[in-house]
Amino acid sequence: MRKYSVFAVAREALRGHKGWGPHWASPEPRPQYDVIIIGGGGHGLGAAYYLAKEHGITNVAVLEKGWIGGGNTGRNTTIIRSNYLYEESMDIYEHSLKLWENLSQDLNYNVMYSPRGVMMLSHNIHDQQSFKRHINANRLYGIDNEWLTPEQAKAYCPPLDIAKSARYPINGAALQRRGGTARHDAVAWGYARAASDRGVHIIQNCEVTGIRRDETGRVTGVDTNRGFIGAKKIGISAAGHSSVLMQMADVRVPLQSQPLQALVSEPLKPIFPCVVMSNSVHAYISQSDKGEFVIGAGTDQYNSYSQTGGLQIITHTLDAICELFPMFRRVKMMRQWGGIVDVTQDRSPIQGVTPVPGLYLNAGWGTGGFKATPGSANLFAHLIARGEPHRLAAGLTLERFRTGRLIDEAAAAAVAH
Amino acid sequence: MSGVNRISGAGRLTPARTARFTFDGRTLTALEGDTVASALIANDIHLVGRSFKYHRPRGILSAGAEEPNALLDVSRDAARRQPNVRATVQEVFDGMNVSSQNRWPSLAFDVGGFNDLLSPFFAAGFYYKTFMWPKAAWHNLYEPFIRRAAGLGVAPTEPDPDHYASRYTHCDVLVVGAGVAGLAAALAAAKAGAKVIICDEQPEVGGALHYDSGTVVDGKPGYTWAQETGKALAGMDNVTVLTRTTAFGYYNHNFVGLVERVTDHLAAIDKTLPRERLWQVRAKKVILANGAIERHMVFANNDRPGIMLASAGRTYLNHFGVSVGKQVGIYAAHDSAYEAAFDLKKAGVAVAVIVDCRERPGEAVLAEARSLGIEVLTGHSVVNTTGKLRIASITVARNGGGGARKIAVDALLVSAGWTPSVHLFSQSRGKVKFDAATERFLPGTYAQDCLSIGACNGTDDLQATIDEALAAGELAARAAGAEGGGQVALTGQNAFEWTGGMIGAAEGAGPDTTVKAFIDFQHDVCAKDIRLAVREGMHSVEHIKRFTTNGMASDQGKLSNMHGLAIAAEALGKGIPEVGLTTFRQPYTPVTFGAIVNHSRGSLFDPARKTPMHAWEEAQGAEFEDVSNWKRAWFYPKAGENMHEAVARECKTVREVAGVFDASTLGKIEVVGPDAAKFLNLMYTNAWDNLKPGRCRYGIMLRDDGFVYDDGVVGRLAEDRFHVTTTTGGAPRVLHHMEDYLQTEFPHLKVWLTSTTEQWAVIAVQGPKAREIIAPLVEGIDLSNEALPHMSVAEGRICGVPTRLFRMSFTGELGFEVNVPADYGQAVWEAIWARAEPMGACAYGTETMHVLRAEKGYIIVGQDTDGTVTPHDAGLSWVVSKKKPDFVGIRGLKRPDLVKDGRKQLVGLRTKDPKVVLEEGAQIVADPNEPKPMTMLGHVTSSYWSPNCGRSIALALVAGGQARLGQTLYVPMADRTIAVEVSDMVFFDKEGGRLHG
Amino acid sequence: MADQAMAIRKAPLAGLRGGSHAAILTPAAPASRISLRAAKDAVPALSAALGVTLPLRPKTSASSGKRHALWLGPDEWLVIDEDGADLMAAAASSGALHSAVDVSHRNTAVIVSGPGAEVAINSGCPQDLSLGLFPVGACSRTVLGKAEIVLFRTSEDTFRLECWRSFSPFVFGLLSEGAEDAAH
Amino acid sequence: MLLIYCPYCEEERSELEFRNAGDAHIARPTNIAEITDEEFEAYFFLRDNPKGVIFERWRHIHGCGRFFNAARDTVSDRFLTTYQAGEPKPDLNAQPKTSATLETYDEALEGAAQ
Repeated sequence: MRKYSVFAVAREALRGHKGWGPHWASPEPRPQYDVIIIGGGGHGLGAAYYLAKEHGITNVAVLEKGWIGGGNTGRNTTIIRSNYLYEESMDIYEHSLKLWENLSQDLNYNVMYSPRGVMMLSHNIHDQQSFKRHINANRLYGIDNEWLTPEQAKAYCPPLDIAKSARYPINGAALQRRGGTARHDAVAWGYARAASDRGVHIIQNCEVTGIRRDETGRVTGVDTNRGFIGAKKIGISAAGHSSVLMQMADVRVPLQSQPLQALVSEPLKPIFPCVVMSNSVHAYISQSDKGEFVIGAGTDQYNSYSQTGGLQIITHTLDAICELFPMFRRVKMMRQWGGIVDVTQDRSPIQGVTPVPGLYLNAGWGTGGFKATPGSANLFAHLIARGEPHRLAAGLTLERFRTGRLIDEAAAAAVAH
Repeated sequence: MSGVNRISGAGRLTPARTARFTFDGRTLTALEGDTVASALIANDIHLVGRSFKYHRPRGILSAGAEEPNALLDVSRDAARRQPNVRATVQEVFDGMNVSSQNRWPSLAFDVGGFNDLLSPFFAAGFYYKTFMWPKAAWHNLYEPFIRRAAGLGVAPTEPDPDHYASRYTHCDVLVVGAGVAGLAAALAAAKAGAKVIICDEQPEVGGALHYDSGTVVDGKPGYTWAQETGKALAGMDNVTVLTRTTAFGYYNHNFVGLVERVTDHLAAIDKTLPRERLWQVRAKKVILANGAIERHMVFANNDRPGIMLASAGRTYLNHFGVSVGKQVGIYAAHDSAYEAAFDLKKAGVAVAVIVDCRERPGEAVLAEARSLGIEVLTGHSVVNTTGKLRIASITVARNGGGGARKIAVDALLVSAGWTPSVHLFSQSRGKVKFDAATERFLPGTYAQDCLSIGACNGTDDLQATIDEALAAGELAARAAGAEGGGQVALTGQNAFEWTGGMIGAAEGAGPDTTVKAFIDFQHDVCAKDIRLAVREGMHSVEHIKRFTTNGMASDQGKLSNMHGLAIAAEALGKGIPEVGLTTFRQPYTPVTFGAIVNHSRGSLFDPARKTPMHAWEEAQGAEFEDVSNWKRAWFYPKAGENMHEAVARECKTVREVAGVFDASTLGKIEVVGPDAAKFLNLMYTNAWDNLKPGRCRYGIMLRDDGFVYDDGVVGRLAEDRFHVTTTTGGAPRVLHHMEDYLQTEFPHLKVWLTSTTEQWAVIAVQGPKAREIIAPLVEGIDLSNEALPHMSVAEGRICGVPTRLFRMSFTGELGFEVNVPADYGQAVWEAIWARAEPMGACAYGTETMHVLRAEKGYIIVGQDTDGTVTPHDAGLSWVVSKKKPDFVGIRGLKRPDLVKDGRKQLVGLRTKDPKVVLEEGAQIVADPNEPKPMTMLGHVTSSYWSPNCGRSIALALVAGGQARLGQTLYVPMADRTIAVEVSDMVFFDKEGGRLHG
Repeated sequence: MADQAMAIRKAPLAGLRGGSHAAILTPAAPASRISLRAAKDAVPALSAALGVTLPLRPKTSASSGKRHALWLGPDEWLVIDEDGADLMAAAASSGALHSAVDVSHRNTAVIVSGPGAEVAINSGCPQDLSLGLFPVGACSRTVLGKAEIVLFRTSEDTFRLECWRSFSPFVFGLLSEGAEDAAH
Repeated sequence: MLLIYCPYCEEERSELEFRNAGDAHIARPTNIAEITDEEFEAYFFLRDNPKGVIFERWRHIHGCGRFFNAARDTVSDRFLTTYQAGEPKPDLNAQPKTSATLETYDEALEGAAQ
């Protein structure tokens, strides 16, 4: 792999950038792999990378039915934070945040992790109680998260309207300074490049149509539109399509796939320095390096694989944004889009073994998948390599829906992921 | 004079009607009806902006919504400033101020232009490969630099003073686009009797007829026919004609969003008018007549000001009477551009040359050019241009090399052919198909009830377009159920038949990697960038788009998509359909947030629910808190009191005398029917059939998973009638939850549910003197302990109006909750207050209510529980029936994790130092010296200073809490560690004697 | 004992006037209302007791003088008596199995009248209010912006719009903006 | 924004009047207190989440208030049918072609031309 650096770019600039090779190889699939990962998003590509890097398993294929990074990896609002409430959540999101902090250097690919701070607005006493619960839990767990007064919040994010007369006045905010954003495409491409360099096969336009098992029930491989591909172990990391794939192995899972929309404004000169989220009014917003306001909307209320949603969802988000930032009413929406998120009933992910030997599931990240990418990928690789979960992901099992040991961030916190 | 380039006698504007505006501080004269673009060109200004990345000088490229370059800042006053306005769409009004963007210090001398020199370094995707060292530098150094350079306009900094309107509307047929096709279809649909809406983004109907001077429809010049038809349609009762109205989004089930620009073109604005109006149209049938967008030619340095689309040149001339230059060149791969030369020549403008990269243009246009004496170079290409801030010359060479010749021009009109506008069709999730013969994507499989006609459907011939439109209009009307008899026949003819078209890079635009042949002007994407992306392994069109950012600018690739695709296909050695088209997303052109949210702002953003006594509370100086949508009185500070003092006073007063509290927001549901008790048996954990009429009981409601969902007091008014109360925030979802079980699981039960939250104003009177306060006002109810004991309810009258009077208490004191019909709430409250105040009682708010109930260890669902708490965890096992065979949650409660030891249980906490008040949300540990990450046992759910106990009190969820009574635990805060003792939850009047007065 | 004057009634929109020449907004006078629930077999007895035939077809109403019965659902009617008569007693006299709940004070109403009434309401209501689909006498529960309403067309250009009392300032405010826009 | 036919109001109405209520035809076990943990998990948590036809419940919460069932294609979001609560799962192959199962206009035009 050619190392990327400012010197390499400068050298190439002098010769018309003719020397760059492909980010990743596009090989024909082998008949048999040690591990197949279904789903070429950040989680799947990352898991392949860590399998190769940390577990020495390089006979790995990532099968992607479309183009890599084209699912939720490329459709989210790129928010990164780890200030969750429960230990299970803090474990995995903080593990992830620590990986984010070094990811560009690790991958030799600039993923543009930008710790610009994630600020969650508190609008009432209930929010305040909940945020303080988070802040205290985070502090005792070694995760940064701090309470700001309205004036401190305004100082951190000048466009904020902190007038007491607002319909939802701001009585404070929780700020995680290490939180921020990253460049979504770069995550997929960076992992793909680094994994490919270590021998992982990245196979695009390869749709899995069946999961084959032997007489003991153990997986043997997958049927695809490019034929049968054998594997000793299969990891499913397909976000919105997890249920569909698990059905191929005759396993029903506690997941629902719903449309999640987002939008960007026209590009504007920098005015918005951080990420702001408000659960009470249902909005989150940041400004991209290109100057676009990146705004996340909510999920539609029904299951859908259509990657589209209703205008009323966008409206609901924008009226909240305009209420918080009245000067943005003249800003224009440039592009809106939708993804498919798979959500569990406790709004926490599933990562673990399944009833099918050799089949591993990484799913249910809902609206929190992007921020978890490196951590989830890293621990998923561990799970696949060792056949049992890493300590930091031990609570995320499928089993919890039977035992009732849920990790109910939404119920406990009323904070959007 | 309205500009040096205005040609007397040309165009359709009235020379006498002028308007003045400023551009970068310079005052200019325009004509009414000008766009900013036409007015600038009339004043010989082509340079209007700088590009995004290289800061190259840019001019006006188009005359329509597809404009990628001419994005300007337009303002009426300081607060009414709009960045990124397309000069080609914005109409001039007298007094407007226009400024260029993304340049410093000036448009002509922009320091950012230095980037152009560094452009070899700034290749597509370069930022992924660098800026990684040292680690922190990305965020601290590189990113701020990149951010400052990026972005276009400057965001507004003042709240928007304008307002916006919204209309939901329905129609049989929605026609998008009012060119020939749209007008003909609308006419046919309207004559057939359908309810029709036709919209067009331009100020008047006509579409391409604005410039297409040779077109004849119904025996008249096309433009004239269009205006007459538009008027005729507007005059029909069943037709709505919306101009300046863009159909921006096609959503599910034929729901189409339109935005109408109402005042942005007016010099003086009527303040009652909305700035923009959002139309949310549900159409039975949609007819898409979006037309086609002309493509530019991709060649070296094709971005200089003065280079523009041929049809734009015709629009400026034929509609606005403005010549784009004095010595105009044409560079084309399509016949349509020839007509621009003809129009210019006929208007007396010098046409330097027509360069046609094809060997064989259409014979008719070639013959006409020759007969007009225009030089035509077929089989030639423009291989370079010169001119710093405006094009000065083109270099023309024979295809295949040789014979380069420099020709002086001050404008160059280009056309690579036409791209059908399939944006809305694609938004409707219809699938496009590639027509190899004409190299264009056309509507293929339809996903919704719509039909594309005319140019956006690939129909070129005018008569064919008209026939298709008329058939579609009538068919749509009939399918929507219209039964009118009118039929329409129309004829139409173009001046010339058009052939040709190309996509991708023209001769001389590569593969040389130093040539800047622009595809996407706004994002500075060149042909070489696409090739680089392919070399770097980006083989999907989506990857190429994202790697190069081609088509991701504010014009959303209207000009660039096809070119980018063709170049990528060539580089990949694949056919265009195999590479595929990127998805078109809403909106078609950018839409203001204001239009989308329209009325939803300020008091109309979200209903602020107020109780019948709100005005009184406000007059008393109460502070309010938000609880779900309600505004609740929080505390009532007296002069000079802070919150702590006010609450302390209220707390003492209630226990010593009495207090009056507005409890109206509590949810109320009337459960009526012979099976009412049976139903409540299923919905609550405890038993209801043994509750006697006139008595009340506290109930806990679970979800089927066993966790606490809501709670409240339920009164039985009669055998078949219960008055159920819920938490304030829980009211709507509890009713929904109960309806769900009633309708779908227990439909055999004869019982009905009605929300009565707002029927009743609820006045809680609590404290030793409560009975004395209300007694004289009450008729027909014996208030004695014997007749109306704790937890009972009676109906009678108070202050002459009906009441449901509850004897109950959330304070631990003797208490009543007076329910009266809401319109009487304030009057009854005032009557009670008139008795209470002289006795020394107070009005108290939610904060005091919280303290008083915590003193008694009463929980608040949602504060002391959080959706992960069972009734057993909350110390409410006594509310869970052990005898009932079924209730919602019965099985969930038995799951392994819900019955195991060590669950978090609700307990009391007493700080060792009684003066220290814990923070709500503080975490609890056993070992304060454990290093991080510490083992947290639980958290403080409620914590107050208790004036009545003279110490702090707290409730907490603690792992294995019941087994820890008496233990010392620790609350580590940032600045200190607080020792606490685990206790029971009742801090005041443990025996409960005060309840009985 | 009860020596006080009877409490004075204060309606939530008392004293408000609004709208435009296209759509005039007037708070309706206090009225008595019940939410009536019953199975189909109880309808004849209830109709007789109330003196108005409970409609059985969706989106329809029946009126008898100033008493109106609005179909809201297959077993649900909103009965309004503009004279304030005791509807609870009337329903009780039917002898048929039903649920009647007094909601006179829960609801309040705005009368929207004028040629722009439809447009004013459509500023926040997604239903098709054209006369063909929503004729005189039609009624429906629906939404207006973020509030739930019951809409009842009493003449070609007049609607009675019922909502819960705490939503009425929001409803009145949104209708005011809709009425202003309807004037253009 | 979806357009939903309410089988009680007998009319198509905007999605704004409705609330989705999850999967249809999942009956609460009548002996729920006795079922196993696995059976409870299946009842309360496990779902098919199909890519294709889903049978789901809606409530016309801001209309007639009734819960009803719908068959919808989760890929196109098109409703195949809606029906009253308590009715059995319909045989979708036997459904008459409704306006919801639209033909393309291309086909319609061809039909008109012939």
